[in-house]
Amino acid sequence: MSMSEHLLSWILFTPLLAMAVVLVVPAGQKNLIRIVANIGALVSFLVSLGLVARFDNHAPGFQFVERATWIPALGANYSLGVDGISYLLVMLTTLLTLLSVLASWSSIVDRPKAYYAMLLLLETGILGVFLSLDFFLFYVFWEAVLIPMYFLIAIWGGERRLYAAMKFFLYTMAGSVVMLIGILVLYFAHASQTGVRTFDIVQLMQTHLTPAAERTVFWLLFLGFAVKVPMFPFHTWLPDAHTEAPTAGSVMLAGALLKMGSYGFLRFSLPLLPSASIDAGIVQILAHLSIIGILYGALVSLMQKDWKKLVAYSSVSHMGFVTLGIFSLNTKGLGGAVLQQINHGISTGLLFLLVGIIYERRHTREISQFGGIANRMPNYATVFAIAMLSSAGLPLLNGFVGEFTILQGAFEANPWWAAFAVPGIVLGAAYLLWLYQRTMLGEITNSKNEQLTDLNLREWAVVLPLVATAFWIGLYPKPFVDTFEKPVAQIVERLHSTHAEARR
Amino acid sequence: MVNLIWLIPLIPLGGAAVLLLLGRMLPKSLIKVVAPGTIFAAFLLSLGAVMESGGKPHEVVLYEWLPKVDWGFLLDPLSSVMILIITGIGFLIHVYATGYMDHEGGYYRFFGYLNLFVFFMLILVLANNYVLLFAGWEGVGLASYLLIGFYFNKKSAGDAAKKAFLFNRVGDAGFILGMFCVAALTHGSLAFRDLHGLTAGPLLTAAAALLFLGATGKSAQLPLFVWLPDAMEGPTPVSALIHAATMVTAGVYMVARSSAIYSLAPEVSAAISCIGATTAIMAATIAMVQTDIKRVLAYSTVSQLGFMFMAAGVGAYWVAVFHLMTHAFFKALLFLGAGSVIHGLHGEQDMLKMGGLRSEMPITFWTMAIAALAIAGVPGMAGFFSKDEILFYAYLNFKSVFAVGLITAALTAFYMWRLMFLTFFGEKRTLVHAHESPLVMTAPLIVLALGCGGCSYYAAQLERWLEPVLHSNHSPDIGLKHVLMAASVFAAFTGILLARYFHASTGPLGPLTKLAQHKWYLDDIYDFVFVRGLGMRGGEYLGSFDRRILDGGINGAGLVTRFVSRASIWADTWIVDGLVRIAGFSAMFASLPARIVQTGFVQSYALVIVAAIAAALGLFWVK
Amino acid sequence: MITINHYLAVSATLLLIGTLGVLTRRNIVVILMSIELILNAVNVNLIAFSKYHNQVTGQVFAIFVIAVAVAEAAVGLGVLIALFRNKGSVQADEVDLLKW
Amino acid sequence: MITYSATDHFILLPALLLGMFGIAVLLLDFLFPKDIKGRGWLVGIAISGLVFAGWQLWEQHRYLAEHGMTPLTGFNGALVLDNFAIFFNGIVLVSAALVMLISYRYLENEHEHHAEYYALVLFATFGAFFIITGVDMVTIFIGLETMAVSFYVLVGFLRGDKRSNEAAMKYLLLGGFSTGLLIYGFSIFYGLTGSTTLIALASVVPARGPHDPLLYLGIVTTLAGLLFKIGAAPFHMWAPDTYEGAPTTVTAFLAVASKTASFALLLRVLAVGLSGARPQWEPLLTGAAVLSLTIGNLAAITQSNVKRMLAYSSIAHAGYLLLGVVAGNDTGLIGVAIYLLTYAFMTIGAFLVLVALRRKGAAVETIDDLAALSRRYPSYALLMLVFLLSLAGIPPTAGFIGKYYIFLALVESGKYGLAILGALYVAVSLYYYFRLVRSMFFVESTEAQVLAPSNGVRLALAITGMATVAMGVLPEPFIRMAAASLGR
Repeated sequence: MSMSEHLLSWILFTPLLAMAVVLVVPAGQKNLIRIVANIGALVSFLVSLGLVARFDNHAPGFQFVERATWIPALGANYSLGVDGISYLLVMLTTLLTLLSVLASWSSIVDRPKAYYAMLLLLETGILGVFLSLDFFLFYVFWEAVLIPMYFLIAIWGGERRLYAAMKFFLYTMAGSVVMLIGILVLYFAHASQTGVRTFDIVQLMQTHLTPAAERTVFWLLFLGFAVKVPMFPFHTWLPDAHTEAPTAGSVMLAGALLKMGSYGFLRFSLPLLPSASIDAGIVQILAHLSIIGILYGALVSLMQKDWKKLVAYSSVSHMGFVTLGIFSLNTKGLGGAVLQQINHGISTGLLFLLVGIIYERRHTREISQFGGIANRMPNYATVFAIAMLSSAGLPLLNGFVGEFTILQGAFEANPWWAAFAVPGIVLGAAYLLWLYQRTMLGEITNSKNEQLTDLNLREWAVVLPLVATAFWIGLYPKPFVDTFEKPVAQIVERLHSTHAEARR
Repeated sequence: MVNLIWLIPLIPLGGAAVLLLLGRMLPKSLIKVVAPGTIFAAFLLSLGAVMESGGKPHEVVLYEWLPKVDWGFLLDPLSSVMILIITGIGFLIHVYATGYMDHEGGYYRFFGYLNLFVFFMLILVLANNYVLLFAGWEGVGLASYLLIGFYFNKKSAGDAAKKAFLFNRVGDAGFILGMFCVAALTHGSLAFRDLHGLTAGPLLTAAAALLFLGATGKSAQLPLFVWLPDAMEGPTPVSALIHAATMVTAGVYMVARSSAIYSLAPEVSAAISCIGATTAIMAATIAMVQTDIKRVLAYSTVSQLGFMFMAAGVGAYWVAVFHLMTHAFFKALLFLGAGSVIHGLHGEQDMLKMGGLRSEMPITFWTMAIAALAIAGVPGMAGFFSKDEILFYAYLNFKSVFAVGLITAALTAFYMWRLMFLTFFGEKRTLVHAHESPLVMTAPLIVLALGCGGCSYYAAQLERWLEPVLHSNHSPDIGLKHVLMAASVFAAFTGILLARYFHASTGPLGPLTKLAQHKWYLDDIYDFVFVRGLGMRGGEYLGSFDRRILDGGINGAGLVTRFVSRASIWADTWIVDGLVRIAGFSAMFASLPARIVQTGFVQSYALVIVAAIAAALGLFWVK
Repeated sequence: MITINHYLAVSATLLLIGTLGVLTRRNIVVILMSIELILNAVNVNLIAFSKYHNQVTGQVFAIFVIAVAVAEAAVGLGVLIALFRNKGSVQADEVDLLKW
Repeated sequence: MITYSATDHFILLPALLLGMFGIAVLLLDFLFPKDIKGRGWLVGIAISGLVFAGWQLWEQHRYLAEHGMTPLTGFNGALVLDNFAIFFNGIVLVSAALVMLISYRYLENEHEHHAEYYALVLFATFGAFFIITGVDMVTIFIGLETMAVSFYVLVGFLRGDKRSNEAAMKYLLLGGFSTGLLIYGFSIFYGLTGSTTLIALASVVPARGPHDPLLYLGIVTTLAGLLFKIGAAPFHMWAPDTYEGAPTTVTAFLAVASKTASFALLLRVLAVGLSGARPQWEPLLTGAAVLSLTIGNLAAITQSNVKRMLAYSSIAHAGYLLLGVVAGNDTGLIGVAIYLLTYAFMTIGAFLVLVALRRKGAAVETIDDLAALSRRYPSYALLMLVFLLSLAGIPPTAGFIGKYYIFLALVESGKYGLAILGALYVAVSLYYYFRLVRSMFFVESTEAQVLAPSNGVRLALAITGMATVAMGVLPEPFIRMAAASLGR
């Protein structure tokens, strides 16, 4: 199996191989385990760089497609491929895993072997979700992700980790089993129309459902995706899971896992169910839920006393922008949503990493315990400021590009949506600045903070790539936009032609 | 050189990068050279570019940033004026600051931020489209946040910084929506060159109103002006540069830049001049009763910005820019002078503790006097011409605005000279031995004073210079102009005279004093509604709940937001989460019957079997 | 004339009595006997139908049922003895160690 | 004219082998003095009986495959040999073999090591053979009772244990009662048709029409008996008590073999005999399915005894299986077949872990007994995790494939509501399965060492563990087998 022919398989399974190697190392050799895990994550990132080298922005459809029969009885195949939408998410996932693994070096003391194994397993699961072109395969990976995440939270998490892990698990599980029913309805409809049983999403796109059936499938899929995103009111698992998870868990959760939901909308709901997706009633409901999510997440963030929980709730707000963009159903909205997925991964990932750094030093996340950190950790404070501004959507940083494009798309779809979503930006600045003020500025009030040391070399290595990417996207997003321009245009075109058909 | 205009902002950015990243390692003497040096380089480049362009618009596009939005720079007469003001006055203030900040810690950080500010400000004025302008707009807000909060371990500074940023953000929300409206009008383009040939309509009106909302935030107009006086927590050079000469005028610049839109939205324009006039008089009355020297100047700034909007609102955009320019000179000078006084008195800012400093700080006194004359509108000084032009156009278009403007002119003269009298004349009311500031600080004062006197004579040239960009409606009625001029001169001298006699009075406004002293209760209203208000008042009843609200309430998250936020959390725990819990409970609950039947008695099991069969048979009969 | 329906009625009555016995009697031996009663109801049915259809299959079936009933009763008594040894009681309502 | 033809012999041979080996075990035990330490060789004989039977089953399969899958009938239409029979017999045989592997050490620990145990397992398997192969009500009844009586004894095998006695007593009384009801239904069918074969029944049903009270009475009583056997609500109540009280190895066998055989019978009766009466039994079955899902899943949440919890979960599984029948299409039936196949491995696997963890003096019964398993025995904990995930139906484990088919079948027949209900109960089931996970992985404990597992336990664990993963990752051959069993 040569690397160039099966690039995606290599990307997908390199973490699994790394996991196997980690498992071979004797449990006592903690440092060796760490080194192996870091090398493994680095290698998997390097392998994924092969995609960067060879990805063609202008090629139509999916690239690097691999197909192998898997379960012919079901019509399920092992079929992988990327387009501009998934390409970016794949890169984000490998990068974030690399950084998460590196960030865990000193914070994970208990059972590091199992920990890194879970983290690498998680990476394979998430990559599988983004790479699958087969609905069945997709579902298998989708579910498989839950297990390592559950353990990451439940073993290495905070005080209420068991509760949080269970809540996360049950909540997302409930959503995804209902989604499975939706997949099956679609699958069966295709089978009864063509006589071919297949989960291939390209083929499923040819299925013509009745509008009512499309709506049914849409809502069923919606539940799975909405819980994952999470959209209001399915978000309550998120603050608990994020707060209790270990740093790397939060980073992966916010950075990559949540994207599975929005990716689901982009990859499946919109292209497969165009007439339900443009249904005025559905769009209204989803847009309103998104806007509520934006404002609600921001408002609740204002009130948090826990540093991490604040960041967690801000995710609800930010992901609200993503779904708002998606259901604006125009090029700007969708494009902005794709970009904002990446942006959120970067800025929130960075914020969680930074919280983790301070948590490792102080073992508390209560905001009131801090204050005046900038006096002791000026570099940390600077990086935190950048992360915060990126999250708050300040121009020249990545967040702005995404949010602005999304809002513009929303405005085109319905000016009122934009009008109601914009206050989210104001509130975003409010809670983040307040957080910054309470933690970084002022005099040091807690004597325990006197001894804090600034970022060390490893921590710099963890944060710098994200900071650089944040600036890159903020200043020159074109390379990113170019990758997904075509697939987004295809989706929009499909929606438009459906619209035109419906008119006729 | 015209093609190098993109370098103009980049030079200060380079300075900022060097200072912020390497500053800790650099010797102070080098910082003193680097920081003003970059600005001066930018100034020279600007000067060269402006001279080469000769007033012809020139665009440089670097690359596409967002779809249909470029990193593009536009050098036209309007931005020429702005970049010269920014780099020129910016340079002077930098020089001044090297002296003023000599004893402060974090020297490199301060100048890094200051350079960063200049970078963003130049982006703002050089942008060829709204989005890039907005980027600069937000950037200056950020730099302002950093600079106000420069003394970051001073809590009031942190609060003020945050307040400024948040009030700006409220305006920004309007700005963003305004941009979308514009994009909808121009088929997606947000470049200024595509603004021509628009037609009036509700969308355009909305665009105008929303953009103006942005301007009220940045330029401290009603109802969002309360942040500016608090921003005086920052070091004085910051106040001079950001909160007087440049950033706060960004709103005026933006309105002028959008004159193509505003000229088609008369209702909005009228509203702008009304808001400008109201802000002007309101801020002037507040300025009359302040005792903090910097706060007087802060409210004066708000008031003067009101004048600029008055002009913009009546369609005299070039006048607004003219006043912007003169104001930049005299207000920067005033702030720097005040800074010099504070510096001389080792940080004292209360005017009631000053007095008689004329002899001890002669340069400061004389330069400030020139500026005070200028702002009061004494003939021959910069402010005189620009203010007269404003009043003239207001008279032509909007009589009541004119009336308010005239009164405000008198009030302006009063509070400014009240400041002068309290500070420099009379008895010395402090024990501190004041000293004149060093040359690096006084030299900029002198240059600015010359500017105050000098630049005013080029009004006509400025009008012609700006003609291609800004619509100006000439009025040939020279006679009327002279009458009005006389009226305003009269108002100015009245104000100065009154100040001479009533400067020590605490209630120069009579019944209005209390109102003015409480800043027209605006802060209290915000406080009441958003910050703590109801919570505090209801505190007696609400007991411990109250403490939790106060806990963070003062820090700016308002009661309303706090309330909604609390409600959200409540909903989160009890309604949304509750559903999950109910599911959990109901599972427990539902398992109860199953458990009750599972008694362990074999016969009860048999009974269930029999009952089930009976039910199944019953089903048959029912059917 | 005794028709098939009469037999069925008898059988149904036996079934009912057996069922009531299972439900109400406290002694496990009696419950076992009640189960036998139910099986006998089945036997009545089978033989009546056998006669009705005029063939022997039903009767053969009945013989099997009888045989099986014996086996079941034997095992039942065996289990009962073991239970009695450990618990000292053959009352159905005293056997409730396993519940919920 | 009664003859015993070669065909009859061919069909009967596996059962014959089982019976003969069973008797052989009893005789050998009787012939050799009791004081010989250990009876490992008896287990060997019993297992070899299963192996021989399995080999014959394989021969039967090959024969069928060579002859175009045409079913063979024997004994005047009392038995039928088709892929269906072979498939389900295979499941029962495998589960019996796995149980044998683990029983040896278990019984030794309980000091109840008797040869009868192995004989009874073989007899129960023998009975199951007739349930699965039989298409004549007499044959079915005999098979059913052979299996049931063997199980009554097995459940009460720990003679000195009150709970084992009680479990056996309850199972016997209720089992006898429900058998009575079942056979009462059979007698009515006989009355309706004048024949004891299911095929004859099928030909009569349409003529009786949907409103025939006698037919309905027969259906209801028969269903009551069958639902009792498969442990579906509301006839499930014996299951928790019996599962808890019975020796763990027997519980595993009962949960798999009895359920599989009974389900095969249910399918035969409904699909062959009563296919024309679908309108009458479908609502009943739907009700039973929903009730089973609800009671099974909800009651399991509050259990603290693992065996009891698994009993409730098996009730829930019965609900899913019934949904496959309710769907009423090929997919549903294939689903039932593949579900039962996967169910056998994962259920035995789960009980196996409990058996393996048995400590001296005290069995592993409550959830707390599993505390900190992941630290003490990570491999057991991992295996248990796999089994639990599979029981819950999370891909990529075997359990998912079964559930997948059930849901697909429901979707195919347009029963979206049932599909969603079933799907949501998957999430509920996770809650109680993960109580075990929680205990194993996150609760700290300083429990004593467990006894070293025997090789038999290791082998059985390896088989069930690998099967559970393999069926999830590469389900294709197993799906083919299940589909072939139904002639699809």
